[in-house]
Amino acid sequence: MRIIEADLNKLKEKINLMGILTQDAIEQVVKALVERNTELSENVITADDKIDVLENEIDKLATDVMVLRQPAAGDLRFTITCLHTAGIIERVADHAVNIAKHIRVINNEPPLKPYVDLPKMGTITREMFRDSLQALITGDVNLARLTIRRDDQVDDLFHLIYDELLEVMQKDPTTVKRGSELLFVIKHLERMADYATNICEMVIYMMEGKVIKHTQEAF
Amino acid sequence: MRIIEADLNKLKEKINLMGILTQDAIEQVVKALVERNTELSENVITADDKIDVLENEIDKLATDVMVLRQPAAGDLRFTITCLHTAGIIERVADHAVNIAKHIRVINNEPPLKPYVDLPKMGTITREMFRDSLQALITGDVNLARLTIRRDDQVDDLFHLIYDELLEVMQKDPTTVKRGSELLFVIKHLERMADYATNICEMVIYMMEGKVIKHTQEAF
Amino acid sequence: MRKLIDKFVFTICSLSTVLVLSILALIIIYIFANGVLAINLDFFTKLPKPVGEDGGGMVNAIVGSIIMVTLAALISIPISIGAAIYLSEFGKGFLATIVRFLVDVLAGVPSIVIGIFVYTIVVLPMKRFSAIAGALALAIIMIPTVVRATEEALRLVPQTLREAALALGAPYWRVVLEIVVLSARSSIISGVLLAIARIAGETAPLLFTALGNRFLVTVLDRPMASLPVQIYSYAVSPYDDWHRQAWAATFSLVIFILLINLSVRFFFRTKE
Amino acid sequence: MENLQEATKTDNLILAPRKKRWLMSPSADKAFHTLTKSLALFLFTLVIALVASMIYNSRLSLSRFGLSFVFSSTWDPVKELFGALPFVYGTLVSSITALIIAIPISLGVAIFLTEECPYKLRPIVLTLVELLAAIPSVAYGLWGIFVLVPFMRNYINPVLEKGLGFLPLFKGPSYGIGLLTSGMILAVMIVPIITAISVNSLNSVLPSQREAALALGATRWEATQIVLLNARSGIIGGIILGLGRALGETMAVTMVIGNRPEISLSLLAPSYTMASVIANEFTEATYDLYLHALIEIAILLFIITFIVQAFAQLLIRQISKGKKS
Amino acid sequence: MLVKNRNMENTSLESKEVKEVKEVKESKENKEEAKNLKVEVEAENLNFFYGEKQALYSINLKIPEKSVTAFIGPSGCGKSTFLRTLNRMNDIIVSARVEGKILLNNQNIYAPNVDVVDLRRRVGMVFQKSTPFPKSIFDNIVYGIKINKLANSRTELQQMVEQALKQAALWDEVKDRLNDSALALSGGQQQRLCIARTLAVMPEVILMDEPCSALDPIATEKIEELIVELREKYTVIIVTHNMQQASRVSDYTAFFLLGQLIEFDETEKIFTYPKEKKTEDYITGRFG
Amino acid sequence: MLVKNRNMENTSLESKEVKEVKEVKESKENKEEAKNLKVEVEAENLNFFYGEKQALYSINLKIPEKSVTAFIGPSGCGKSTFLRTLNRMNDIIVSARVEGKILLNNQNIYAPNVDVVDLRRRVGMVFQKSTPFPKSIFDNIVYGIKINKLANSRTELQQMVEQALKQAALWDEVKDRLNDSALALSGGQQQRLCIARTLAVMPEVILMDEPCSALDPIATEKIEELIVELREKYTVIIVTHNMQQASRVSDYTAFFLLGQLIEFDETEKIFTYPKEKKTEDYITGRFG
Ligand SMILES: Nc1ncnc2c1ncn2[C@@H]1O[C@H](COP(=O)(O)OP(=O)(O)OP(=O)(O)O)[C@@H](O)[C@H]1O
Ligand SMILES: Nc1ncnc2c1ncn2[C@@H]1O[C@H](COP(=O)(O)OP(=O)(O)OP(=O)(O)O)[C@@H](O)[C@H]1O
Ligand SMILES: [Mg+2]
Ligand SMILES: [Mg+2]
Ligand SMILES: O=P([O-])([O-])[O-]
Repeated sequence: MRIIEADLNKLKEKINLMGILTQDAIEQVVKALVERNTELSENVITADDKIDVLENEIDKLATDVMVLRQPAAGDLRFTITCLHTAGIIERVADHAVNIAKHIRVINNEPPLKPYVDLPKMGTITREMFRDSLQALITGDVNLARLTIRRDDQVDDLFHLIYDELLEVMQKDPTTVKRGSELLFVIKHLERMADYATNICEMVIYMMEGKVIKHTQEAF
Repeated sequence: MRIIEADLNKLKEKINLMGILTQDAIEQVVKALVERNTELSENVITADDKIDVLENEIDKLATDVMVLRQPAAGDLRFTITCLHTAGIIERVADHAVNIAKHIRVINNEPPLKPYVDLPKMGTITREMFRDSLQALITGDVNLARLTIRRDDQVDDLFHLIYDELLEVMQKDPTTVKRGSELLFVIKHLERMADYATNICEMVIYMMEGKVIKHTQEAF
Repeated sequence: MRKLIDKFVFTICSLSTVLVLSILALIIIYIFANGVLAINLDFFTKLPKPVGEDGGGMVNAIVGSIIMVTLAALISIPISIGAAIYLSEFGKGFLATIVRFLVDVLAGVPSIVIGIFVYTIVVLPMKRFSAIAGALALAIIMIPTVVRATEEALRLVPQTLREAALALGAPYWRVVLEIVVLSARSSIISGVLLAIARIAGETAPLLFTALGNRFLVTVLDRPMASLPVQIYSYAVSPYDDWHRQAWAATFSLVIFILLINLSVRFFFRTKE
Repeated sequence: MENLQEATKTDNLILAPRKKRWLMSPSADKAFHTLTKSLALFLFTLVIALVASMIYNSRLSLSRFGLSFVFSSTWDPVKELFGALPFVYGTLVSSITALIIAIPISLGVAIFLTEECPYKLRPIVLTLVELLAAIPSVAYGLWGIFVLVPFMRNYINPVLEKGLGFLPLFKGPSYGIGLLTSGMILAVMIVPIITAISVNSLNSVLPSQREAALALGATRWEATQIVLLNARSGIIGGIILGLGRALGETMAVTMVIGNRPEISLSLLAPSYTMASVIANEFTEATYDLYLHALIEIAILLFIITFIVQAFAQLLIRQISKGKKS
Repeated sequence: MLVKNRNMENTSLESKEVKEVKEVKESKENKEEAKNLKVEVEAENLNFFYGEKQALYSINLKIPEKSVTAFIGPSGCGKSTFLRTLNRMNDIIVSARVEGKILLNNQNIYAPNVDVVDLRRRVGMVFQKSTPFPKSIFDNIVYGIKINKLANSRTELQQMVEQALKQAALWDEVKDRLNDSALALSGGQQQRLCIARTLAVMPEVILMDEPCSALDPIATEKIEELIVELREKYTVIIVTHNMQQASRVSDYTAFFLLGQLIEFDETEKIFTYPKEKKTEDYITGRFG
Repeated sequence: MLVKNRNMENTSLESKEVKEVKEVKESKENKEEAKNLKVEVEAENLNFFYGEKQALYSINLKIPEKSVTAFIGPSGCGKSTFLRTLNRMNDIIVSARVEGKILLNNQNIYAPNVDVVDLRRRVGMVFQKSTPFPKSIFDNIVYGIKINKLANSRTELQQMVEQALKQAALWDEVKDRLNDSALALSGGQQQRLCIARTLAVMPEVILMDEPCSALDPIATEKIEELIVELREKYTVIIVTHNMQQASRVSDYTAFFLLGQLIEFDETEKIFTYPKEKKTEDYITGRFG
């Protein structure tokens, strides 16, 4: 077996693990929000440490692979992708933690109104993230392209909920606090979806050597 | 001259340029906000393309250096730092663009009240960013450490303004729209300061080989 | 056990060396001891006395050897080096293989056979023994040594050196003469010197080519004396004084040959 | 200079080169090739002429005796009867005796020189051993006559006779001169040849071969065996070259072998070799048949050395071929 | 395609598999911790002289067992010299003189009563130019076994040969022609044969002096992979001029300069954050 | 310290300097665009035979002037053979036969009336093992100048020698001992001397066949830096076994396999995203 192979496999395992943990975090915060289960969201905050550790590990491993194994071509792009993706996943997890922190406040106040679009947005975001990671691990460019397209749905939902929330807050100033917190929550979800998109862009770079970030590529 | 030297210099030039452009963007949005100058903030949005292009260039260059020059030790850490920092700066610029977009709405509405803390927050954030880049370019670890400490000021200001805004919005529901936008603005500023902190962490990695991200290192 | 065998074998080897070196010492000491006792100025300046009379020298043989060896070198060196260049630079075809083989054969031919050959092609037609015949025989003996030394030396010059010179825009013949031969010069020179040392001591081929002469001659179509032949005939003679002279001649010949050998070794070998 | 660079860049230069001296042209290269080739051809002719001329000049003997020349043991110029067998026998036996003595000694010296000898002493010892080869054969002959022959007669041969006299090989009486003595002189003469070539081949074995064996836990002698195995082709070549030299050696042998055209099993008996009969009798050959018979012996000598030489070549080539593939 | 080839589709993203993956991770970490291995080779204040000339200056170094250590440094810095002190191969150099200690499993190999012949069996060595003996492939491997009398029967001998060739990843390529001359093998195969021959006498430490520098990249790669595998069972020490090679195969790296050991550390530390300025200058090519 | 050493403190972060920096950047880009250089060496459907054995199969390739091109590929794939067709060095191999064309500045060098001697002057060559002539340093450089009668006077000759040595970054090291034997130089210096000698006869193209494979890493580094500088004035083509070297010094890379040109592209493309599976396999070490 090529010497580098073991390292790449390790990298992949770690990215995968990090992805799974983060995906769990997203799922849990969304659930915590909908079911007003603060305990769940506190879990997410504690669990984040593991993800941070993993990011550092992946950073170090990828750097070591770079300098000790001199990867080229596909190996190189995979390593670079891991280096970038680890940072992205960590940020996604951070956003989940932030949501969890907002949930502390939100769940302390009376419920605003039954959430309809918010769970939907959460689900789509979680799915996008899951798919982006799936695309990364399996090198599935099609899935990556499909996932990138779904970002628009999240953006639309964001604006929908945003307007709705503003309306509620304007109508009833007592909801301003909860509303503002929720505003941040949806902002965080929106960012998560963006990051899923970034991961997909990295997948396309990894598989096709094309950089599509910042280029209005028509898929 | 070592072959890699030319590439590293080029990388540094590009990082520097990107930093300068982004710093300008921060300065301009803060100014646009304070002076209610929408034109200025629109500039920032258009200027962002250049930064995006630079990010791609640096990514490519750093990747090429990795695979074509096999850097080790200091050269390696510098290259890795560039790779990470380019992404960070781009995000900072993105946040500036986001602020600019919020300014569109804010400046369309009547002013909320004279900003006092907001310009202060903007200035500190801008300075932090400037210093982080300065630390990067000159390899100044002390400056990096000092800058990381200033993040607390920004966080404090964030909470101060946040509470203030909530109060205003609760008092006067007509300000909810402007208020929410401003909430996002300060969130963006707060994130920028975080990113400046990240850059400083990279500087410390670059100069001392220590990873302090996610480690509660006492400086 | 393994260690005992080890000790034993290496003791035997050291003893062999001691044996060979003592034989050398024995021979040299004998030649020197007898030679130093026998040698005097007359030996270098006088002609031999008639049979039975004591005294006299070997100036005829000394001059004869010098003449014939020089002549032989002059004949054989250009031919040998030219042929060696052909063998090393162009020598890929059938002709080269044959010539290389024949040179090896020639090197192995006993020198006395060469003498006979020259006898049949020079002495018989001329109907007399002559210095030129002797020189020719010595030249033929020299050729294979010089050809092989030169070819080997030229071959050792890396092919890339030739190509490097060609790549500077030099024609091939200049490359060979200026670069290749230059690079190999010390080995070529030492090959030539060793060959000269060898023919200086050759006796057998001169026995029936140059024969010998009691008088000092410098014309080339007459029989000519030479040191080795003179040594031989004096050695097998029954006269003590001739034995003494033979020792003196051997002493001077051996000194000359050893000097060439040693100088080649110290001036050319150490450089490499 | 820049002009030049410009000038050479103009494209038609390849097709129409600057006016050049003939010496830079391809025809100069051709001429050079032709010249060296003709010199090589000359060598070719020389060997052909050597064979042809000798055959022509032994025609009388060749036609008179035919093959029986080789197998007849009578050599009687007075009766005009010529048979070469005693000389062939003497030549072969003296040479083989020399080999038997020289091979172990040479290998011993070679191993000592490459394995044991202090590094600084090596070139000195090797030079000394090689000097033995430089000493002219007539000097050996002289030394043989005055030193070795009396020594053999007085010390060695009586001992051999006493101890091993029951073997036909060492049957007396002995006069000091004879096969054994000439074999010993020849051995001294070929030891440096075999040693030098063996040392050369041993030295050209990479030191890492020896070190590899040592690193597997071999003793020094076991490692040396590996080195010898590597150098075997060169060593065999050296031995055969030594044999060639011994076969053709004239003067030293002539002076100590006794010059008696008889075949005797005993090494202590006087004998005669092909080279020495030519050396001794050539100038005394009073009539053409005698002369031609001597030249025929020269042809025989030539053929024998040729066969040895060719055998050596084949052997060396075969071994080195096996190494390559 | 890169990713698909890696047989990783099974590690899907379903959460229920988290634990499984975590276990994998933990086992890896355990392994890494287990790297706190015992010291196999240790140099204590080692000085080395060629006659008057000092080639090594008070080297102190501890090499753990079952690891690959690379010696790097500019030409003439003493890498080979130090390597050869480890199996006393320098003993055969007349003018060489050693001061200080080399401990192999805590035994000073320069102690007076040490059996050098057996020491060299325990510390195998592979050279820059491959050194197959001019014998058959089979006999090459057998040589060391025979002189050390390691096999009791013909069958055992054959088993040992097979095992050595398998360990050196050469068995499949030569099993049908064990009686062919070893010289008929390609350069890379010859080198692996030499490794197999070394393995056959059951050494504890294997020294390699630029084992790939005479090979083409593909053969080099094979040897490098082999070295990485050998780590499982042997302590491997390798001299290399190729820093990339050091980085690829080694766990520890020692940097020598002018006969001094400048730095010894885990390879990744040396290559990402060397402590010494000189090391940094060397590996970033700022030298001379 | 890394950064401080780089003399970059002056590029501070003040906005007023933005324009200046931008200009730097633009000039760089212009330079990069200027890389659309004219083709200097071109192979058209080139086949090469050693006797019966075909060593190259219809090679088509265009190498731009003033660039460094690296030939990589496994041993025996025909890199050296192809390199040597470019100055007809293969002519001296008796059994060699060429089909197709090599165009140097659009002139077919295999046309019947080509002056091979002059062609070889225009296409210089540097070899794996350095090839100094056994003459003084000065005479080594002078040889080619004299043979080609490139200097008209003694002073001009001396100037040319100095210039060549300076170009080869050797002047400072040897200026005080021009009359010493070239064989007394170190391996790396000898190699630079050979490069200087080649430069002295004013070639257009310089071929190098593994010019560093016999050198230690520091000498290698120097030669590599030199090669990168030579690109300013010459078209350099280099055969290398060392992929890292190819990646460091070359603008273009050609990958050969079994006598075929598999891929030719900009070096960074070859190393980050090769088009051909075979190339990827080779450079990631998946071969064989
Ligand atoms: N047998 C010897 N006798 C004397 N000096 C020696 C001997 N072998 C090596 N040296 C010297 O000892 C020093 C160290 O040599 P060594 O071979 O250990 O260096 P190295 O680091 O292995 O170099 P390289 O990378 O060129 O193999 C050098 O200066 C060398 O000249
Ligand atoms: N003079 C020659 N005669 C016959 N065949 C040759 C000759 N030179 C090379 N070859 C064969 O031609 C093929 C290509 O050889 P070439 O030397 O060009 O390979 P290469 O790519 O340079 O290899 P390396 O990396 O080992 O130098 C090989 O199969 C080789 O065996
Ligand atoms: Mg070494
Ligand atoms: Mg080649
Ligand atoms: O992670 P972000 O703050 O850049 O969205």
